[in-house]
Amino acid sequence: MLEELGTNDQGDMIINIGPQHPSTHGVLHLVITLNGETIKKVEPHLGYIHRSIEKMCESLSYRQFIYVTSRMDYLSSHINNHGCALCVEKGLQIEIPARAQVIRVLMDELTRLASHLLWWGALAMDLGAFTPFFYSFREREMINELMEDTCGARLTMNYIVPGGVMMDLHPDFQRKVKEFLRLFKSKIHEYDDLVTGNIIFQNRTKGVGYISREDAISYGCTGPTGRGSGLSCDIRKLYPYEIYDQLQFDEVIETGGDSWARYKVRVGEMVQSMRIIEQLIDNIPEGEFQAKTKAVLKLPKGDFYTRVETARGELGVYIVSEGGSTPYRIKFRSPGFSNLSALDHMSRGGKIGDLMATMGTLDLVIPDIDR
Amino acid sequence: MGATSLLILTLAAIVFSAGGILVSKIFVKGSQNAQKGQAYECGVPTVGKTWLQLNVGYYLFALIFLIFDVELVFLYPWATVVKEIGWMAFLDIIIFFFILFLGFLYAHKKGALKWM
Amino acid sequence: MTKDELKIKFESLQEGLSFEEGTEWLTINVDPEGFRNFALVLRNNNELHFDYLFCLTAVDWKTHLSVVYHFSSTVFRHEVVIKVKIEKANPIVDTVCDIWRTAEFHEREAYDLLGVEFVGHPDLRRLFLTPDHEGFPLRKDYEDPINMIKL
Amino acid sequence: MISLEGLTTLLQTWLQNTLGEPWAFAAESVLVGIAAITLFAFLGLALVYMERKVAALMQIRLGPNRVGPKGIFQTSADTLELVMKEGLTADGADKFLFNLAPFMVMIAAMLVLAPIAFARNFQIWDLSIGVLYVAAVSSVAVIGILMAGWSSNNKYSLLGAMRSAAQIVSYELSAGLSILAIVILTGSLRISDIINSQADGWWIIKGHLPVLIAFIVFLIAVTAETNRAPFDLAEAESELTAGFHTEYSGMKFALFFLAEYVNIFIVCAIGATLFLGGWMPFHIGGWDSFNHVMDFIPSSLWFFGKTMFLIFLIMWFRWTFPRLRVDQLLNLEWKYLLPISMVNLLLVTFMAIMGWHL
Amino acid sequence: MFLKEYFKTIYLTIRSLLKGMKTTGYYFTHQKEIITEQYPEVRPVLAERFKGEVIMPHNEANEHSCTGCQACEIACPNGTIKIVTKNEINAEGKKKKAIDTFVYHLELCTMCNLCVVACPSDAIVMANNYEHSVFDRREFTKVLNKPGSKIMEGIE
Repeated sequence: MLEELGTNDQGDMIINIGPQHPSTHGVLHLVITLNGETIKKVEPHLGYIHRSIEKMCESLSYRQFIYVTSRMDYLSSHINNHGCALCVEKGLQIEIPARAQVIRVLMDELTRLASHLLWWGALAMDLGAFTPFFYSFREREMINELMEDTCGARLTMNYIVPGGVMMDLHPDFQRKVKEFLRLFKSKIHEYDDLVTGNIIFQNRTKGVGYISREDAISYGCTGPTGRGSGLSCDIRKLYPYEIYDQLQFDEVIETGGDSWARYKVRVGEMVQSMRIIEQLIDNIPEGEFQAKTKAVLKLPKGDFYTRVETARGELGVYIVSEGGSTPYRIKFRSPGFSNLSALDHMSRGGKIGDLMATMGTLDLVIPDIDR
Repeated sequence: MGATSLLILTLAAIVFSAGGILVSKIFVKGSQNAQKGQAYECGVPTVGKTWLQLNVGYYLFALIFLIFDVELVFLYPWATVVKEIGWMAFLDIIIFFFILFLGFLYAHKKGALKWM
Repeated sequence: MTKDELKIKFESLQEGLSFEEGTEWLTINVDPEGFRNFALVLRNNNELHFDYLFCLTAVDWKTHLSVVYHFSSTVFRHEVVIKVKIEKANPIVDTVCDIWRTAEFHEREAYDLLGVEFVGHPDLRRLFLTPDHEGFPLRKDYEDPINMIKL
Repeated sequence: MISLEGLTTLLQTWLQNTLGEPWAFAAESVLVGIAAITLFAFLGLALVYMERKVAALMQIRLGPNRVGPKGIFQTSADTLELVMKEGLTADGADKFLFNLAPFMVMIAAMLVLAPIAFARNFQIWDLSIGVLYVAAVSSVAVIGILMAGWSSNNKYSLLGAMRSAAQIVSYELSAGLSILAIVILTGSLRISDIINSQADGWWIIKGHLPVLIAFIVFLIAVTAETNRAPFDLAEAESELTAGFHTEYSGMKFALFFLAEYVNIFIVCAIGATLFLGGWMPFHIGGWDSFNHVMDFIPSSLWFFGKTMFLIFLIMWFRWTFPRLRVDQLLNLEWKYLLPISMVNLLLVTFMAIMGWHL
Repeated sequence: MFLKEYFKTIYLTIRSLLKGMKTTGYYFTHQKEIITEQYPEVRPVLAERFKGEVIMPHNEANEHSCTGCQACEIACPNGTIKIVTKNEINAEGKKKKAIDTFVYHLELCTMCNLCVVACPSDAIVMANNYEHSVFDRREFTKVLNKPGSKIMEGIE
């Protein structure tokens, strides 16, 4: 074992980044092999917060297990819930009321916006600029308050139930969303001035953490990571769910494959999310927010797989049902897990500082990887 | 005050630092356990020795710095008398910088200025 | 290709495939012996071009294990599900991590949690659990008196 | 505000009259020592408080506001906390060097105080090679940092120390070259001469573009030399957790922390002295009545005002920019700052010989 | 050509850096933009739907509307709720199931709202209280029905 020696025969230094490290955003543990400051190998060690959500779900009913999935990718908890609900609904073949669909999509996009805002601040912080973090949190706070108004919680909302959403929208929701959009648009130039246009930031990200399109497919990179490499992988466009096929929005694709491309994809996605919200906010149909469902849900025997686009990429929910009231086996194909597997490939040959930029633009959320 | 001031300032620095450390030594009653003595490596025990052979690239900077800084020291006496000497000093410095620049180019071409 | 077209294509490629009925995507049951060659066909056949392995997992069916692969093509946008049935006593299946790089982590996860041994995997170790952990938590007969709480 | 002007001469005469020559010298020495320590402690508290307030306001926060009015005693409370903390030494560390390093850094910081003119006639030692002395002594600090990083037996510390050594020695060059620009214009290395040469206007105004360029280069170089963001690679917390002082805790850490802020003060004081006239009030050659009004403001106020302005600039950099990567940092020095300051030096020489400066 | 590129880079660099400094400088000088909330003095305004803890509202006559149907207990994913029932004889002399104690484990609760949704008689609701810290964790185990409380008339 080379790790036990602290060095290998070529005199390379083996150093731990994490589990308690300021830039791993949680308890990711990377063992990196350095030659000078050049990275030769990155090996993730996982499992520090593995809670075996898949096993937990096996003993929870189809209504109950959805809330657990909020704790996977806590930054897009609503979208995780959405994926699970869609899978259950696919099994039960329930029609979702139009109002519930619109509400779900609106909340999805707000969640995505909040997640990307946090990512933006955290990335800048990883690269040494502290101030942008506070600016992005100011805007994110507004979204959290919107969520709190309607769902009663800020992060793990548990707003989605099979068949619709748990509660109707708050009466102030539309007004507050419009107010948020107006404020956000007036502040967005600061994002360009502080980070996007900053020459140091550009130099830190351009050409860093490169992954080609072929490798991105092979490594299963999805979401902004895949789209930064020119891979069209937006589930909302490719396999539209809910009302995404009726909406006008662009799939942001950059061909650079480096951290800068991934950065631009995410920033572009923020704009697209705003576009979706703007389209929907005045057109929320009246009607029921929840379809009538039985008290105890029982999925028919078989396999069900749904995919949704979380803020980090493609989330797959795979339910194997034996016909009972609890799932027989659940597998979550989490986007972070596949994206992390490409980290070694991306960061080889770079400096330690590059690793931070690569990790930052992969937007790793550790509970999503560990589940 | 003259050169004695250096002695006084050095003493002041030592008194200040040692005083602070002593005060904290007096006040703090530490406990001892095995974990306290471990080096910090993100919560994982450090394995192996830290004092490795480092890449020679790190030391190249020191060497290049040495060369350039010695040249820089030569410039100080020159700088004080530029205005008195006039154009001759200007010619001197151009020749001096030309040689320095050649050395700089050489170091650059050899890749000595690249970080490892 | 649609599901039916894929089925016809697969039937023309290999005799005696067993298809599962009533599924959203074409589901094929494959034996562990022939799986690797079949996987190579999936990846390299120009009309199939399944270059994207988007989910790899295993299911414990008490009597046996089945490893489930979800493939998709980024060119043709069609999907196929491959299920490989393996014995519980001898859970061996060939690795595909040299064909789809993402399988490297997913196979380690399946090994860690379900005990499926992937032959030819370069680094088949525990991923989430500690190296000295005993048992495979996602198997149905797994018991952990300390950490499992029954509600 | 009591002016510090001439305080030294007054004191000296009074002491000599009352105590006699040898005792007066001893008393003076003690006074200087005490003054230096007080200044150190005060600078540490004040600058850390200022940094936190500046950071807070730029980050739309309030900053410290609980301990004392507007939180001004927050840093004192923090110091107390650091004093009460146990100083740990890692098992594998080289104990002698580990304990020596904070002293080295502190001594280096303290020694640079000697030639700084805080006000008119308020200077510890006006030595004839003042500027060269500053350049020489300020680079001693890097030895302390290297010692700290090397002796900690910690991989992050080692990398941090290596980075910081390469960084400081590189930026030393362009800082030195931009200081030379002023030396050429003044024709003297003595600090008091440099300040007096700015009696009819500060160099940054009199020296036109070349001095402005030298000033900017100086500012960038000293930011890097004091390990401040965006050049804080030696302690880049997102990469090396805390860099060279990862293993330090309690009072020893506090000394590093203090030395960092005192170093900032010193380099800014040097910058203010060289480019902004030190304690010299804002004078415009020929406007005697205007100059006279300016003289009413005490010289110590001018000095500290200018220094604080430069410190504020450096803090502003820190809270705005992302950190450079280590190879980009060296690229900046070797590809941009060094050639520019070399060419700039030629320009200044040319200007000085032609007598184009005012 | 090389020199032109060189100076252009310098110009663009300085411009982009100054832009950033302008933004932070703006906030430095505009203190009205500060968003710090000074928590203990200034209490946050909570959303009315904010999920802080589960409570059981009682009316003036110390009556609640919980029938003891255990729907919430079944709906809860964490075993947060335990209902102990007893048989009560009502005015007409019939035996009727009623709650004895409604035990709520706050330390297990994830505020998922499933119990409130499941409740057929709207006996439990989510309250806004969020300051739950106590010195003894046993205090997290709460009994929601008040002592001596009864079920409201007309609720089945």
